[in-house]
Amino acid sequence: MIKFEDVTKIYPPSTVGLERVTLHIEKGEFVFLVGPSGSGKSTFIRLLIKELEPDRGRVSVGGRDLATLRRWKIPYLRRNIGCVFQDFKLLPNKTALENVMYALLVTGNANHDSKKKALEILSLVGLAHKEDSFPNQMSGGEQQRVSIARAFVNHPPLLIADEPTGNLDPETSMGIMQLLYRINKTGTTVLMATHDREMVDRMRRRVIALEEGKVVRDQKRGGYGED
Amino acid sequence: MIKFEDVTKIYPPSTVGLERVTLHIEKGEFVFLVGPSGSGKSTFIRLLIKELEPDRGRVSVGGRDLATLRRWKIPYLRRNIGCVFQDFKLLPNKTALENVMYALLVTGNANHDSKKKALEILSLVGLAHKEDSFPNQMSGGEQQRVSIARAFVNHPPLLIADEPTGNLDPETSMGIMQLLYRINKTGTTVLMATHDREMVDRMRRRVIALEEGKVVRDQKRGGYGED
Amino acid sequence: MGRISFFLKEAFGSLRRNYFMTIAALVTVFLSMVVLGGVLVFVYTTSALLSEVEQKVEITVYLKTDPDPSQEQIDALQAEIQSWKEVKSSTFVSKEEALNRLKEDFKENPEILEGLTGNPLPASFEVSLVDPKTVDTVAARFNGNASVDEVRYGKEIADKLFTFTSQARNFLLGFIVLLGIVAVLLISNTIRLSIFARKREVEIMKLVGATNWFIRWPFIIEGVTVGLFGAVVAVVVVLVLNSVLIGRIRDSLTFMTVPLDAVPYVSVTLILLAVGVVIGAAGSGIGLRRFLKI
Amino acid sequence: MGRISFFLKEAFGSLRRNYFMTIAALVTVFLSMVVLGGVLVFVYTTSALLSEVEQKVEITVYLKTDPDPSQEQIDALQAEIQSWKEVKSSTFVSKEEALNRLKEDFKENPEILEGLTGNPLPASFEVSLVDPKTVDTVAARFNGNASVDEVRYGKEIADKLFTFTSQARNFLLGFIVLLGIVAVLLISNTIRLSIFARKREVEIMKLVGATNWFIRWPFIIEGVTVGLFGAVVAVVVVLVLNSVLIGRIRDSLTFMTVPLDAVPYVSVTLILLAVGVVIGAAGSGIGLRRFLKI
Ligand SMILES: Nc1ncnc2c1ncn2[C@@H]1O[C@H](COP(=O)(O)OP(=O)(O)OP(=O)(O)O)[C@@H](O)[C@H]1O
Ligand SMILES: Nc1ncnc2c1ncn2[C@@H]1O[C@H](COP(=O)(O)OP(=O)(O)OP(=O)(O)O)[C@@H](O)[C@H]1O
Ligand SMILES: [Mg+2]
Ligand SMILES: [Mg+2]
Repeated sequence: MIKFEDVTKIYPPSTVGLERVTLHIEKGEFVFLVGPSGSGKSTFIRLLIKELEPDRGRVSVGGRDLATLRRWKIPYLRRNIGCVFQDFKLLPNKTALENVMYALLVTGNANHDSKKKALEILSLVGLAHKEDSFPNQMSGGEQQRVSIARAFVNHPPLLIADEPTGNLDPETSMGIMQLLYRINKTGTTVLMATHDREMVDRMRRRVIALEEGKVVRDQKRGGYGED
Repeated sequence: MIKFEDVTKIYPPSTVGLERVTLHIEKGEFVFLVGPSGSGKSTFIRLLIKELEPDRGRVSVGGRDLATLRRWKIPYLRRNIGCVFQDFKLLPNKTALENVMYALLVTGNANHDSKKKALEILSLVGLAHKEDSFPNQMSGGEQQRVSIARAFVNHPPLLIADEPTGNLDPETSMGIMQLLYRINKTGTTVLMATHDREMVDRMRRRVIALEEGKVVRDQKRGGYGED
Repeated sequence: MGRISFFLKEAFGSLRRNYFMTIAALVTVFLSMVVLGGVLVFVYTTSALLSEVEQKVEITVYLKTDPDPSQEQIDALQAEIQSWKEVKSSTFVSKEEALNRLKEDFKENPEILEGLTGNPLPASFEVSLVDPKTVDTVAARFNGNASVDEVRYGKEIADKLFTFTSQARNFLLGFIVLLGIVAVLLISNTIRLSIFARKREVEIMKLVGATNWFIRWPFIIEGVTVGLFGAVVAVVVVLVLNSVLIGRIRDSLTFMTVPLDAVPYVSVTLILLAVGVVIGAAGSGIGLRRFLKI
Repeated sequence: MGRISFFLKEAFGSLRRNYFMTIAALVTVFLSMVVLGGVLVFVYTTSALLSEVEQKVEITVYLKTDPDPSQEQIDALQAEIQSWKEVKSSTFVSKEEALNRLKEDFKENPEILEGLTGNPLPASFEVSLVDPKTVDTVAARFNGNASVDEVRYGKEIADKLFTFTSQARNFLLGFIVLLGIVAVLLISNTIRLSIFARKREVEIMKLVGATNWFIRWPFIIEGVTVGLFGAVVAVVVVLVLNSVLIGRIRDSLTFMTVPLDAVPYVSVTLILLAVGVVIGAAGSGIGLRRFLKI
């Protein structure tokens, strides 16, 4: 599903984002991406949706080399990757419901149940009562859950989440994790950057640890820290 | 230091932010504010810096009733409250260093060592090397730490932090907590909204738990969940 | 929900929610258009006045006096003159009428004409032209005509006048073009500024998989709406102001026929509306470009 | 670091970092100012032309003919006329000169004047005035003068002309005022838009304890800089264009003295600069207000 081959990303002038990262994530895997603050987790994710271009090496998603992907095809790539952004990236002038629906509408084949679908997903993350709230009328955790709902709603084959529980209490986090787990069970590949030690330790899934842009650990059934 | 008397805040039209909250925080205390997402933690904090006005009841800080505080005196109140915002609130057109210095400069009596002071605080949160980076050139955790540095730099008598470790790995979080602990030791009152169960359970300080805007628990030496 | 209705809903929702920027853009469009429209009207009116002045250029054709031409010759000449398509009208001034005019001129000092015996004045044709610029050509046609003694049309004055009016017209045209460019720049500038304020929004749309056109359409509809609406209000203001002002000016200008119908309302309206719509659409489309690159 | 130097550093840093908005604001200021300045120059020039036309109003004072006044009487009258402060100049036209002019007029038909014996024409004074509007008063002074037969100054034409010129002046003044308002609105509109884009920034500043004036000063300095700079460039463009255009127009307008010095460069410059600075400062200050309320 995801293939990084010797990928290096340097932010000008010389900040290392990622350095010589080579890894492979199979379809259907559930992967935690961990590492201290500033270790390159978000950079990894931004390369996957071609928000950034690598300086060296090759990134491919679903068998497609992103370097050779034509500009006009990028939106189609992104529709197949649900992404929860670390800073939520909600549209400020749209309500919770409209934000979630937007991800359905961009595909063009949105039909009459797109609203129903979006509402379903919003209840799933516990925000049915906030459908008409604008982002600046919601708490941090609520915004984060809208971002999660938007990433899910399309049932994309690849789901990426950048610290999706950073603003959530443990109980709500658990709920979200169970949701991710169920989604993964249906065959969706899930990649999640997180700092939640408890969660990683409990799930015992593949853990990729970054440090200063380099992969320092890649464990099939790992914990947050070294075992 | 902080006194809430029967404070209610309703967001129009009818969302409960806080409901009939009465509590008292002494000078020098270290208080955790916990509760599920959307329970009113940020609302509590926004009332303290008079970003919001309560619909009913009285909020006072340092013996001063905020309702009677004249508009032009609000900046002076805020200078005495260091605040780490949940969404960081960094100035996008200023570097990390400039953001931290800004909190010194607003007081007007900034002198030549304001730059030195700001740099010191930045190293304290592990960001000495990022002094010239703009917010959009930093990782989520780095931005959060700049926000923390800015809140500290004035040595305010009251320090408020709204989920200051949501985007930080456990190690860095621990560092920040130790910093807050040391600051509290020097007499500064610290109020921290958080979802970090591990941290709350380990520190064993006063815990105020909110739920749907109401105080449901106020324990002298509590843990994240009910004991 | 069809695509078009979605885009329309998006556009109007956004105009409402970003009402501050909508108003700012509307104000800019309106003001630029009022100035542009006002000047258009002014130029049209002035240009009509210039034509009026040019119409004063007439050819006076003096007939021979010794002997005077016969009535047949006069009729033949008149018929010929009126057959020329350059000629708007021609008036025959008989010898008697010429004398009467002279007497009128000297009614304060009739002594001067006392000694006059007979009528030494020639008859003449006063020829006015459809296009005064053809004066040279028309005048030349009388050369060698047996009944014609002399052709006068103030060649020097006419030439100077035409240089002046053509310069004035060039100047006015230049002014309009310049002002048109200014209006276009001002409006597109404002539209781009208001798009700039929504830069983040556009980037987010791209990141969740919207194609460029999916993002662009609502913005273009917004631009067109603002451009059209601002232009409509401006047209109304300009035309109302114009009819009020023209009325007043006409009252004070009794010695000159001010051509009230000189302003082609329809074309002024169309020009303003077209500028509004095109700049609205283009401003949005082009303003977006840099933010769509993500 | 002193306060003022901090504010200056803030302002210029921000102008640089928000270069897109800086350029947009500069363009708006520049364009509005060029139009305003261009029209100012146009109005000054036109107004000077109107004065030129008004100067053509002269009083012709015909002296009695039967008998003609003596040389002493003429001298006395001339002295008196020239002593009036309203009078710019007066020319004496003797009987002989009057006859010569008449002969010149009729050189094509000398027959008309053939019968003339003696010189029936009156001598006259042609009086031009400092301020043509005083024509009524001055003309009235000749009433009852023993040597004067008749005073003519085309009262009707003069009155009409003055109504026209004063209407035209009012119109031009109205145009300038309107355009001034438009320029002010356009500029402050753009400045407010660019502040709007920085709304969040301002709110953050307030939340970390900045006073309103601490936030305001850098914005005001930015506004003044943009206003001043845009105005300076506009002034240069307007004055250069003006001197080029005036040269061309003068060449084509040989029958009328175009007053090249009519445009008071200094006051045009000062007006534009003042408008730029004031609107820049006020636009920033007022635009901020709503975001400072937090
Ligand atoms: N746009 C940018 N320009 C320059 N440097 C950047 C930029 N974005 C990120 N960086 C730097 O690249 C490094 C990796 O950043 P990244 O955002 O990938 O970290 P992260 O692992 O997501 O951290 P966190 O857990 O704090 O979110 C950091 O040192 C950061 O400062
Ligand atoms: N500006 C607003 N307008 C309307 N409702 C609001 C607004 N801000 C917050 N709310 C609502 O008030 C409630 C309390 O919000 P608050 O931000 O205080 O929660 P919180 O405890 O900080 O949550 P989190 O842990 O997710 O940050 C939530 O239901 C939220 O949706
Ligand atoms: Mg990150
Ligand atoms: Mg909160």
